[in-house]
Amino acid sequence: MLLLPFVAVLAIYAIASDIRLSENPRDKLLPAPTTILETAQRLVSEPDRRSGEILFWKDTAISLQRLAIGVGLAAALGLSFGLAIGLFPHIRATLAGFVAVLSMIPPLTLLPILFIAFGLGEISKIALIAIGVTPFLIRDMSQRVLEIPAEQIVKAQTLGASSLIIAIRVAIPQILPRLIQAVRLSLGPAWLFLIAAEAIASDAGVGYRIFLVRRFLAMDVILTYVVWITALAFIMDYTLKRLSEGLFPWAGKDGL
Amino acid sequence: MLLLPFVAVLAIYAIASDIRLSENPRDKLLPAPTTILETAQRLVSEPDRRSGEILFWKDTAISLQRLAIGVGLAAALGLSFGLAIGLFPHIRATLAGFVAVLSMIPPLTLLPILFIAFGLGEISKIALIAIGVTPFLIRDMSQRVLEIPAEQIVKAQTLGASSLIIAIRVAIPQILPRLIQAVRLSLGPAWLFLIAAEAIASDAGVGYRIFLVRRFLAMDVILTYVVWITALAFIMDYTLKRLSEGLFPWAGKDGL
Amino acid sequence: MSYVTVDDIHQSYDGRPILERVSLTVEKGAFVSIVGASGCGKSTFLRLLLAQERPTRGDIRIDGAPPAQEPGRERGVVFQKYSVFLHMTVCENLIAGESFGESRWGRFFGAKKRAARERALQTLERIGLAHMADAYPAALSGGMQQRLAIAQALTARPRVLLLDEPFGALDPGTRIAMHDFLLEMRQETGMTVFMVTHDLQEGFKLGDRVLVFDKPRWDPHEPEAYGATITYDLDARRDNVPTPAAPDASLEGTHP
Amino acid sequence: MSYVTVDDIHQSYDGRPILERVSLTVEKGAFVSIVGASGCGKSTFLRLLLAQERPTRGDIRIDGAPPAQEPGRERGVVFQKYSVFLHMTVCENLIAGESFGESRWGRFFGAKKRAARERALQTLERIGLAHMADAYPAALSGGMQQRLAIAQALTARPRVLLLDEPFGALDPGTRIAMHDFLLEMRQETGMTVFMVTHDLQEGFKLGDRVLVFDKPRWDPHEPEAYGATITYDLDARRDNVPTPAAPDASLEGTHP
Amino acid sequence: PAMAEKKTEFKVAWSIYVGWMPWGYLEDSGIMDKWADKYGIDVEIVQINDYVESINLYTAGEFDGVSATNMDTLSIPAGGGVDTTALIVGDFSNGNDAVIVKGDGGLADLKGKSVNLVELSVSHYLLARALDSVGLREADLAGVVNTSDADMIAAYATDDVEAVVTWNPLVSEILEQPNATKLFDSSDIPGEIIDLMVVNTQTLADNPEFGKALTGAWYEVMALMASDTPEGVAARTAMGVASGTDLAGYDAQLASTEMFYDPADAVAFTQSADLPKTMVNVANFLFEKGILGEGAPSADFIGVAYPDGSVTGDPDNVKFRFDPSFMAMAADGAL
Ligand SMILES: Nc1ncnc2c1ncn2[C@@H]1O[C@H](COP(=O)(O)OP(=O)(O)OP(=O)(O)O)[C@@H](O)[C@H]1O
Ligand SMILES: Nc1ncnc2c1ncn2[C@@H]1O[C@H](COP(=O)(O)OP(=O)(O)OP(=O)(O)O)[C@@H](O)[C@H]1O
Ligand SMILES: [Mg+2]
Ligand SMILES: [Mg+2]
Repeated sequence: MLLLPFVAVLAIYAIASDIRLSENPRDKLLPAPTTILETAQRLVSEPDRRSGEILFWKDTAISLQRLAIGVGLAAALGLSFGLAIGLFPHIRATLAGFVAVLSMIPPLTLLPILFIAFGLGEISKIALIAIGVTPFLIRDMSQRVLEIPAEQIVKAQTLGASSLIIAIRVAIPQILPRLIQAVRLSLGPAWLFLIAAEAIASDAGVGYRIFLVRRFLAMDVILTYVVWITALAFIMDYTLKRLSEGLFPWAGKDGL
Repeated sequence: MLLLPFVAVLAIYAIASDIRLSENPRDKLLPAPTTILETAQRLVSEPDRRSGEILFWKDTAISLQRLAIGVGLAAALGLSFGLAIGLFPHIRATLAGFVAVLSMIPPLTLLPILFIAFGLGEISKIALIAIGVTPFLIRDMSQRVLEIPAEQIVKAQTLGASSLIIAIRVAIPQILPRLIQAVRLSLGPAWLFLIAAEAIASDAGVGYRIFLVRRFLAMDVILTYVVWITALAFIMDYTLKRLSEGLFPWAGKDGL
Repeated sequence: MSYVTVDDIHQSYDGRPILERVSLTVEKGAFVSIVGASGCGKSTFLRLLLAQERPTRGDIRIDGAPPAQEPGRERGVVFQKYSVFLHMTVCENLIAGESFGESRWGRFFGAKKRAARERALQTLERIGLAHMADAYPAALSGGMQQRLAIAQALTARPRVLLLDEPFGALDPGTRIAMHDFLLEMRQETGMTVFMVTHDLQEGFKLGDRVLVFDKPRWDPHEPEAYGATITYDLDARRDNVPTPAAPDASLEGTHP
Repeated sequence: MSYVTVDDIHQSYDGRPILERVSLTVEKGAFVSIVGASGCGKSTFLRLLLAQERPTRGDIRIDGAPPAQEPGRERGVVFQKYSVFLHMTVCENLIAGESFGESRWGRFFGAKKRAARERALQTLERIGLAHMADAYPAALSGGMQQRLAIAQALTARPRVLLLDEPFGALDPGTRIAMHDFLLEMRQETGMTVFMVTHDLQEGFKLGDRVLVFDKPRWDPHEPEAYGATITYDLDARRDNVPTPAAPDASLEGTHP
Repeated sequence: PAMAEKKTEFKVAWSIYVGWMPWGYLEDSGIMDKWADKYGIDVEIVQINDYVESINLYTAGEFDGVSATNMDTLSIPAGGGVDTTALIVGDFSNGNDAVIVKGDGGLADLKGKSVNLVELSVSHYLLARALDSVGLREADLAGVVNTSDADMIAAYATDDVEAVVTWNPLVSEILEQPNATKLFDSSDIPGEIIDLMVVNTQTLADNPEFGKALTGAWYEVMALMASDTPEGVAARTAMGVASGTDLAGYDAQLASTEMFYDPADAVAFTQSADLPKTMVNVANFLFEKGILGEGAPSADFIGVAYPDGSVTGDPDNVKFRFDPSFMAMAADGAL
């Protein structure tokens, strides 16, 4: 049952690929599944002629590191600002509009400015990921904080809780599962920004590789990387879900 | 209070621009605010020499139309699949994993396939927006449906409600405010995908224009467009918020 | 002529037995009051009758039909934490009691709609909520919400009505008025009622039978080792002569 | 020596007056029972005492201090829809009653933590929840949650305790045990108690004074035109002789 | 499927580059329509913002022709098995592509520096040729950093960048920076970076009118551009504006572009003996970089056919053909 839609997609791809290949046996757009498998095998095992490294793993390691730092940073910012905006009406009045506007700026259009601010190195890539997903996380977190029933906050106040204690003992525990959920939802955009960042100025990483081989429409390589990215992202997603269920047994089950 | 962060950002920009311009008066990266204003004035009023149209308004109209259709489509898909996945355990078992995986595929890496599948016209641009934000909406919606207290569903069942009625009279009304919220959160990514689609193959639209002038680093034009996009997105965001508050008085206030 | 047959059911949560060997037969139209210590499993028993949960062992049949898989129109319920639909006004909540079961789209139109509203307003008059007809439940006091929940359940005219401490949040005057309302509706529809209450007087006043739930076996070192069952089955019509129930045998209804 | 002074407060929602000209003085350590019809404004009055809401007119002082801006440790509360922290276990909920007010981080460590847990387990034993110490509240029955909420509020030892139908979901036996627990704690801490109840017997048993809320003026054509006030202020110690309250004058406490 | 496919509607793609601006002008001015009408067909010229994407789309069959360099034609469509013919040889870069370093120095000083460029593009080829000329190899550099052309100017402005290889109009923009020094440009390897209009060989064979219309229209504009009549100036001005500069800027870029305004020159260039040498060079470069498809067994695995019938590479796998016959018709006034 679970696999049904996957099998369907695979079948559609195989058929479409077959049709194109029967017209032009060297068509590169939709390589045959077997070609992709061969390419994948080669990519994960053959070292690069120049450097002797297996580029696939190198790319993966570098990209994952960038992603982890970027998303981690975004999650920390999202949680802190989300809490501040959700809990304190004063901060909400000052920042809410600003964050809403900020979240609407398409960061990719301002790349030149980001380069000047963060250089061309690792920082700019991490910054792009963080800038890309932080506004979403802040908005989602502050919304979730606002959804905490007023009674819970009042109850904590009557027990003598300071704002700090309300934040760390009532609000944070209750929105942590939401934060994990929100991080899961933003994994897709985070990869997107990572790939965009790596496509622009880089010498390694999955996004770099994809945009490089785009130069000769090596869809077999691209598809291998895309499947790999998707698998990685899904594993992260699944791990976070299980983590959330393990850490927060009191919270309802996550749906997807 | 509300304007404070905006003023701060503007001030920082003005200072940074001034420093760069004093070093190199022909610096294009951070044009002086006055230059941007002049450019903006020219853009919104001067007709194009070739076509006689004012490109700024033409770009805006075309992009907004694409965005509206793309986001509308995504919202409709997000609502229907979200409901189906949230309400029916069978569908959840079949589709949940698939949607989770789907949401992790970075659509921008598959652009060549998308262009072949949807052509180079309007459809591909709308499709990219829809493909980009639908998985997020489906996941968010299904999660929200799952968060509807079990008692509400049981209560409806005891009143004799069929699945259809539970969906349209209990689940939909309760998640519509959430849908609007989710759509607001996905406006940012939607613009991103629109710009990406327009950047590659188009002859009008704000994304097209930005990428056209990016080659010669006409930051005054880019910044005008970015500010305009941000303003438009923010207006949409605000309108949706007010709409939600007006339509669903029983729902708590939206935070941001 | 047994209508509701409970056949040797057992229920446990996380391995802890809550209910043990509960058997019961109830005649059509009987009014069964249920009393017992806090936490002994009364609400659990109602949830099983409602088919919201399935017992670990044994089964429950209504009118000889196979055990229900999920709640449906033949069973109405008022939960202990009374809940109504927060997104519908008071009047709409009441109309939902009719329209969910009778209309294809869960909503009346035209003349039918007007008639239903008329009836709803009459009921609201009766339960003292007419002046709040167009308010949302969030603006109701606890007791008002409870009255609304009762009226909503009654409006659907279920064949079996399950009430979990329905009058707990009402002052004595209002409570008596609601008693009358309930008895009248029961007279009219001949429904079978199960009511959990902590007010023995109320249990005997309204009920034909009063069931007492308690743990028949008790291990002082391990208070949770055994579950509760029906320890007394009192005929409320025969001047309260306690007749110990035979927990292992299915009880014949004592109602004439 | 008045401790709580309520000075001519009015409260209305959406322009509808709920409370009118309520004045009251209560001595330190008094136990005030509040009764009244469903929806007359008892919970509203408690919310005002709690400083969760501010009255439309008039003010409430405790110990001569200026009117509180928000709930704090000196006022404890058990809400009508009893609520505890769903993300903490039963034991943690109880410990929070101490640690929120006493520890900088809202959490005890080391020996203090062990001592607090010891005390909490004793209390849980007392209220019959010891076997559920490490369960989450979602696994508690309604009455169990209510007991936990009461114990949590008492653990914080507030100077003024506000109880909204605290024993409503308890069977008679458990109820009496909880009465004893409450009276003992009151003895120990000398706190001032306001308790809303629908059980007159209970009100007179526990209270030094019984306040009756009702509408002094009544327009049959417009039942909502006027708000409620204190119509009787009974001394529960002098064998229930009703003394009509003078709504306009501040009442001297009748406690000796 | 060697079935002749007659059709009347054709689509060609182009992207912004100094030598390809006439394609946009062709569409806007109606000259293309005029020629298409003459041959009873319909030709749509579509601008694609992203150069690589335009070639990819052509390779995938979305277009019947595309503006591309000789190198990219060899690697993408020809490498992808799409038999492609160079219908029009428009120009070769004669200074349009350049290696630029921050500060002073010579080519030899590139050693140990990192270079930002669009990897696997003509810039990369130019860098390889430049390093060759001083006996260096890419391995001697600190590395090459793939940098999108759209971001090249902004990237150059950051401190991380030491040297860049790029093309016009970016070159002139960057050279305006006070510290930029040009070390090497395409005028040092004239005729090796060739800008073409390539079309699908099968489509061309089945529909010669398509080739005739395109070629005829192209050389009408060439004549217009070459003239200093008001019409010619107006055309160049329009092209300049469309590429984001003005007449002066565009003329400056044209100066470093060897445009074949006269079809006869283009025919002569195509027939010259240097072309096969260049293509072998390019093929070797591509193979070295692994661009000729991951499965390519050797540098000469794709065949390139020349006007005289000679072939470099594998004669059984000819996928790239230089065919000057349509340009010759233009030169003869036979269109
Ligand atoms: N948030 C609100 N908005 C509007 N009206 C409200 C709101 N809260 C309470 N009310 C109204 O105020 C009145 C008093 O409510 P309150 O909850 O104080 O009643 P109560 O005396 O506690 O009743 P009960 O015994 O049923 O709990 C009710 O008529 C209710 O409709
Ligand atoms: N979801 C659950 N998971 C684990 N245990 C549960 C769950 N629901 C109920 N229980 C346990 O089952 C027992 C019976 O609960 P139930 O709600 O039926 O009691 P009750 O008789 O209705 O009590 P009350 O009068 O307090 O409402 C309790 O001990 C409770 O802890
Ligand atoms: Mg219960
Ligand atoms: Mg109340």
